[in-house]
Amino acid sequence: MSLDHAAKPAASDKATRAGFTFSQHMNELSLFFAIVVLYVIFSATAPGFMSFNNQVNILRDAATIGIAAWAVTLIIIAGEIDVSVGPMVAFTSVILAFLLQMGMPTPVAFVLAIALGALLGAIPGVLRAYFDVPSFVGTLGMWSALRGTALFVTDALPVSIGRNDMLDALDRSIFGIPPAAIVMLVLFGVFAFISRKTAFGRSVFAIGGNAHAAFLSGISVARIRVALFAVGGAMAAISGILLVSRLGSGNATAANGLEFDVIAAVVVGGTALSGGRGSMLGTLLGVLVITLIGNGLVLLGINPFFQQVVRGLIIVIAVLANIQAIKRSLARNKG
Amino acid sequence: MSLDHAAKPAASDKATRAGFTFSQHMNELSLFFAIVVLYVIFSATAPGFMSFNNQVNILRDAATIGIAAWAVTLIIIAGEIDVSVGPMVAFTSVILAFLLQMGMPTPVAFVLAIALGALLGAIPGVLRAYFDVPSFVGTLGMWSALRGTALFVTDALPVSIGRNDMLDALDRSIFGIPPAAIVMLVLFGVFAFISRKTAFGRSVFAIGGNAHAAFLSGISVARIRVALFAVGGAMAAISGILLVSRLGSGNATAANGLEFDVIAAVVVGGTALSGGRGSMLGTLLGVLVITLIGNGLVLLGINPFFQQVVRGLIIVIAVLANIQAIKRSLARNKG
Amino acid sequence: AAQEDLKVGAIYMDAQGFYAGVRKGIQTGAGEAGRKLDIVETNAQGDVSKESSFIDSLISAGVQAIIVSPVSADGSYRAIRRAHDAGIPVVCYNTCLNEADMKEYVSAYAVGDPFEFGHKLGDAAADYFIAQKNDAPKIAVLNCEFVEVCVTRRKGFEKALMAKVPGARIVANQEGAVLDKAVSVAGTMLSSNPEIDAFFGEAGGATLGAARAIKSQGKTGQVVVFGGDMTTEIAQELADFSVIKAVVDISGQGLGKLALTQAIKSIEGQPPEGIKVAYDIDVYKSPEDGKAWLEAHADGIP
Amino acid sequence: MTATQMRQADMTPVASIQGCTRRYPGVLALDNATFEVAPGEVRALLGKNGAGKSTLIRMLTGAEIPDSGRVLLDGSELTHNGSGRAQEAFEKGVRVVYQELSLVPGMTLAENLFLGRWPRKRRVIQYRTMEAEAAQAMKLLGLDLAPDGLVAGLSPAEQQLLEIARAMLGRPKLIILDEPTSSLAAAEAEKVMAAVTRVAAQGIAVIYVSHRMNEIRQIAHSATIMRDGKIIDTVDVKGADTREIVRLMLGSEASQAAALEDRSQAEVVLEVRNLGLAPKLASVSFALRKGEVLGVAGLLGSGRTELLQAIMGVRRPDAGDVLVDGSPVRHADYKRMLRNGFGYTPESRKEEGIVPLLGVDENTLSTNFAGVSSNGILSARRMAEATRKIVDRLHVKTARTDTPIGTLSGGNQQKVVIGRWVYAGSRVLLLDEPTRGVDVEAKAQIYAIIRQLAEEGRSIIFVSSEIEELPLVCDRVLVLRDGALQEEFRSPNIDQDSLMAACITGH
Ligand SMILES: Nc1ncnc2c1ncn2[C@@H]1O[C@H](COP(=O)(O)OP(=O)(O)OP(=O)(O)O)[C@@H](O)[C@H]1O
Ligand SMILES: Nc1ncnc2c1ncn2[C@@H]1O[C@H](COP(=O)(O)OP(=O)(O)OP(=O)(O)O)[C@@H](O)[C@H]1O
Ligand SMILES: [Mg+2]
Ligand SMILES: [Mg+2]
Repeated sequence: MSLDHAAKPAASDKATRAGFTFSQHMNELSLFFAIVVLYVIFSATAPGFMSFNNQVNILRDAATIGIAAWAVTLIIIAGEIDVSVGPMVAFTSVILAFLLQMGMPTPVAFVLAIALGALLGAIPGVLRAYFDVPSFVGTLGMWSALRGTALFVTDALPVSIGRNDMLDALDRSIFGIPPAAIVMLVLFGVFAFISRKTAFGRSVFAIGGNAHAAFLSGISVARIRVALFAVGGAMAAISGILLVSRLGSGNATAANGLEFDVIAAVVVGGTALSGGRGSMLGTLLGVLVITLIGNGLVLLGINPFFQQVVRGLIIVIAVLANIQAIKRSLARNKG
Repeated sequence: MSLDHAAKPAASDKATRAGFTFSQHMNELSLFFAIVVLYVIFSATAPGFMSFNNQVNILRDAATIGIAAWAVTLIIIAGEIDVSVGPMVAFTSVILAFLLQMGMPTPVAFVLAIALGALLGAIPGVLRAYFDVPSFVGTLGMWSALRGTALFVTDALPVSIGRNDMLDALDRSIFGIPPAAIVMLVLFGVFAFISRKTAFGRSVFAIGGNAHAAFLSGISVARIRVALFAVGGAMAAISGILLVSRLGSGNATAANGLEFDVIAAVVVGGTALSGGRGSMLGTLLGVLVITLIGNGLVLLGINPFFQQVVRGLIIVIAVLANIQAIKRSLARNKG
Repeated sequence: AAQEDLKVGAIYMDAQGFYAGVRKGIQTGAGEAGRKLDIVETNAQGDVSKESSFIDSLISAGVQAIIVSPVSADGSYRAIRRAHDAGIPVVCYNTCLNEADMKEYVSAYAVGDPFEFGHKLGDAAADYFIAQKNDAPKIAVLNCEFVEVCVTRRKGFEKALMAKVPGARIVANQEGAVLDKAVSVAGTMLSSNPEIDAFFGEAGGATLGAARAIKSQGKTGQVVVFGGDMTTEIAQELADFSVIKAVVDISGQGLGKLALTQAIKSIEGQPPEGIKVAYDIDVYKSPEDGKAWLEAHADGIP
Repeated sequence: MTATQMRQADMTPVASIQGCTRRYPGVLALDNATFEVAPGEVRALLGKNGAGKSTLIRMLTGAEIPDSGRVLLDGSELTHNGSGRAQEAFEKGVRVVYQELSLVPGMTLAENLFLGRWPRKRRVIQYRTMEAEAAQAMKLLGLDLAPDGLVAGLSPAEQQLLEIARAMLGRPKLIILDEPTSSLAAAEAEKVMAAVTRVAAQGIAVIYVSHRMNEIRQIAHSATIMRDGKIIDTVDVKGADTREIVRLMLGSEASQAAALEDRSQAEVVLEVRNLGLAPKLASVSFALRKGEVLGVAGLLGSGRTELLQAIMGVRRPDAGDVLVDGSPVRHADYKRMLRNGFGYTPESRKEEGIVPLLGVDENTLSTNFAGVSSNGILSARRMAEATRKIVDRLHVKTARTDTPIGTLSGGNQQKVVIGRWVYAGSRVLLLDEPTRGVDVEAKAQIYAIIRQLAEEGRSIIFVSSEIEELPLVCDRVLVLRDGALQEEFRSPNIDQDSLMAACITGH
């Protein structure tokens, strides 16, 4: 098997792509199936799982991962990676809280926080696009620097924002649905549209599939790379805003390890780390899988340390299953 | 600049290779220079920095990062990545402590711990080599699963080993030099030799440079990939043993974020994340840079959170400088 | 005593706001010491191996005493022993080594006893339930049990509560020490166990997280919170008194100051008898207590 | 007056390069070159590997800036000195089809045709319009493909035609094709050439780079010959004879191929019986004798690569047997075939043949590191000696044995790839397109090497898409068509025309 693989990249690559549409849907179908199975298992075993309240909780938790995951999906499709999501969320939450403490009008503070997120996100983008620093290195640097700065300026203490009607409203459910979930779903629509119907989105696929060809046909590869990371920073900032609304304060220690969940969701959703392939719908399903598992295990009262083990296994198994499904569908196509 | 780069990968690749030997040494020279500068700065500003004791400390700290970094260098040269180092060290330290608690003879326990490390390390290797699961995903899964398991079985409590002469000896300096440092330097010699003078080492470079070509010229690509990750696990286990000797217990929470330092050291040392290029000497210098900075900042009493910021910046700057040095040396060649 | 310059190393356990209080306490203490006193500080990030390497660095830096909150009672003794062997007095605060090692290697231990910590809160909770005439309250725990003190806190809490309200039961125990995680986990617990009467938050993040989750699920008045660690927001919640009913707290600043005093004394060769120096554990049980705390800690540092 | 001179006399050139020089580290890739091309003209660009053809082209496309000299398009000079230059050239009507395919396999034909220039209405891509236009553009070149299919599903020829179709969009003035047929078999190349003729008929200038003389004769009006970065001469194709052109390219006479002898009596080393590999191979049977060079001809996609890979165990055949020295190989895998004394060189040198960053020595010796190590330790001295032997024997042009192979020319790289099996002592060599993208001189050397290896008693299977070279090297040629070997030609009765006919029968 490995032999087959190592031997003919050209051929199997081509074949993979030929079976692309089908296997892509294979992947989404199997994720959908996994979600159904999780629902059946948890509603049978985990008390309170199916309650309306808990479903709302799931949506709210999904928003934390999802909003950042939409942007990271595009980043990974373009063949890059972003490991700085968690610290970026925490950092912008702290900055937002400071801005509000300084008495800035809330909408202005929101805009500033998002702009700052985009600006900071753009740094590893610029390093990648114009200085050839791999995005893993650039975002790893940001990961350390942002978390450090946030802790440094706050002394790890929460930055309280006091009473703030607008932020309180963001945490109050509308017809039972938390605004965070609505924001997530709206942004999902926007990203799904961008990735399929706009020049920007298609350019991202082109860059991930063949950056050289994309450059030769006049796509501004460098500018799009910078834009992608800026969008990633902006999405993290939006998560940061929602975090502040949920916690009532800016927290330098929050969103710890969020990048792990985000990348896991994207990868479980079938986006290839090698770039050029992936879908927003897959990521949405991936986010749901990760969130459902987290929620169900807590409800079942599973030892929290053991939950980490389960999450590690799930990621590997999901990716393994996805790859096997693609291979099998190819074999079937071929026969 | 970006144009030049994206436009003629083949051409600029060629050029890179021509200037390769030179720029490789450029990188090592500039790291060496950075180390000298750090020594000058810290001995002028940080009290106690130049004391014999502190130099020994630096060596001991370097051992923690270094031993794992030797193996990770090979893994990255082969075009893969290993993000599971920290949890692997913690996990094997816990297992070793359990084995000793059970009354197993110390040397046997050592061998078993190393074997277990190799076996666990081989799992993402097998997933990569035979099932095409990217090593980032496989080791990310291990990262979560190993840390979780270690915490789960120990309840996050240290596993005491009681009195153990052999382990105590491992923590006692020989002519002032800590055994950990000796182990590190011996292993450095072994790995430098392997990487340059053995078929295995050269095959690693060949696989990282072009896996298909390596396969077609008869190199056992899959087996070498598995072996690499097994070696990575074994090295982490050796770090785990030294950790137990230093702390007197197995600790599930130890070596937190070690993978960050290890990858940073390798990357700062000039090994390319894209594979095929790198050197053990570079990694040795990278390990020293990372360790020196950590040590000096503590001695200077810099705010611990701010140290994180500095580390993030250092990594990015080192990689950036390395890439610019290569570019500049090429430009000079041209003139 | 001769007023020569001093240099003291301080290690904070991890990134929690509590240690910011300790830090401020140590720094004000240093300012008030009446002589030049350098503090070399660092953060172990909850990792024994980092802690061990930091202690070695501090020894090299030539500090005359080390103030540390050891990450682990059994896991941290080697490094502390090295400091002790190098003739540097070690002062524990908040956490320390196990009894035997402590007696041997530690010169002073500034402590608000974690068992006592839990016990006082358990007591306050019991009083509340008795007043509510609830003789079988169901309690959910949001823990920080990846550090050992938190386990001790829970044991103290359970002991005191069961002594007065034998029908009380712990129905869930999940990790939730960091605020965002605590909110999410508490929310999940509330939906799975609608009959929960109260949360016990073992640390500040857990306490506040439980309170936020209750408010955002509209369960104010049905579920209450007892928790540890005062912060500005917890004090505000307590002052509001709708959800948080009692908070126990060891003042970080006070503890830091105490630890520094003990360090100076140890350097001067006057370590305390019996090593342990108790620091008062404060219980805040009323809205007035909350307001008073807010006034006393206007800068928000606990 | 020649045809070329006539064209140039009465029309302003579409593009002209005036005294351009471009230097790379250690190489003068373009040396004071002056070059012009007129509307409607098909200009061939000839030269050995590394002569500077691609560099000249990059001047015209604005992908690079000359160190000195001027580039004029449509009468005005290119002015940008940064990333805008390529766009400027594009706007002046220069289109290029690069040597490497520049398509995105995971996207549709239509998306690739309009790559980066997708038709939009209020920022939304109009897939309907785009696909309709794509279908039309492809029809112009006689391509009948679904515009919403993925490029990954196309054959190499179709991909190449798609690139030409892309170049045709939006009123181009000059189309440059850099070795468009190097990975195509003769019949596919015909399609490309037909397309080129159609393009030129519309008054568009075409620059056509190729190593294949007969293609050039067929479509080009004139040919510019380059050597060592210099423009040597521009000749009228009709007037010049091939030997003269080759002499200009090489600066010396081309060598002659060796005479061939019949090997039909020697023992059989490899026998293939009813080998099947769906969907390409149905039932292939043949025998290979000791010291024999066996050519395999066929159209692109006829399954020659699969045949070699199935024999080598790189792919698992669905049916049939492979016999080595008369005994069947069970569960063939690649390693086992290597141990049986087989060697295989893949068709794509860059992707599967070489490790560019490693030296010539390691690229050669990786087939058997044990041969140059003692006690598991590689000996630098023995490595250098063993490599030197191979390098000398196969006339690889390299200064040192540890020069990174990526810096060598294509022909020399190919010699190393063959050389590694000579070093390993393989007695059966399966060579897949060993002369692809290799210049005339290196080709001749490779033929000579193959003949010499056969003399020594090695057996060779030689797969090539260039029909004209098969008679020069092979003792016997088999034609692969419709999944089976259909016809056999024996030396000296191998002639190009009947081979060609045999390949395309039924198509
Ligand atoms: N970007 C570059 N950096 C360094 N050297 C280069 C670069 N591009 C080309 N060269 C060198 O310049 C010379 C001319 O190269 P060019 O690609 O123009 O040749 P070519 O005639 O197109 O050859 P081929 O037939 O192999 O395509 C060669 O020696 C090549 O190695
Ligand atoms: N239509 C196609 N779909 C998928 N893969 C293809 C297609 N055409 C060619 N390939 C792949 O391209 C490579 C070369 O083509 P193929 O093997 O089909 O023909 P061949 O006769 O061996 O080619 P060549 O004439 O180049 O030797 C093979 O690895 C094959 O799998
Ligand atoms: Mg070329
Ligand atoms: Mg082929």
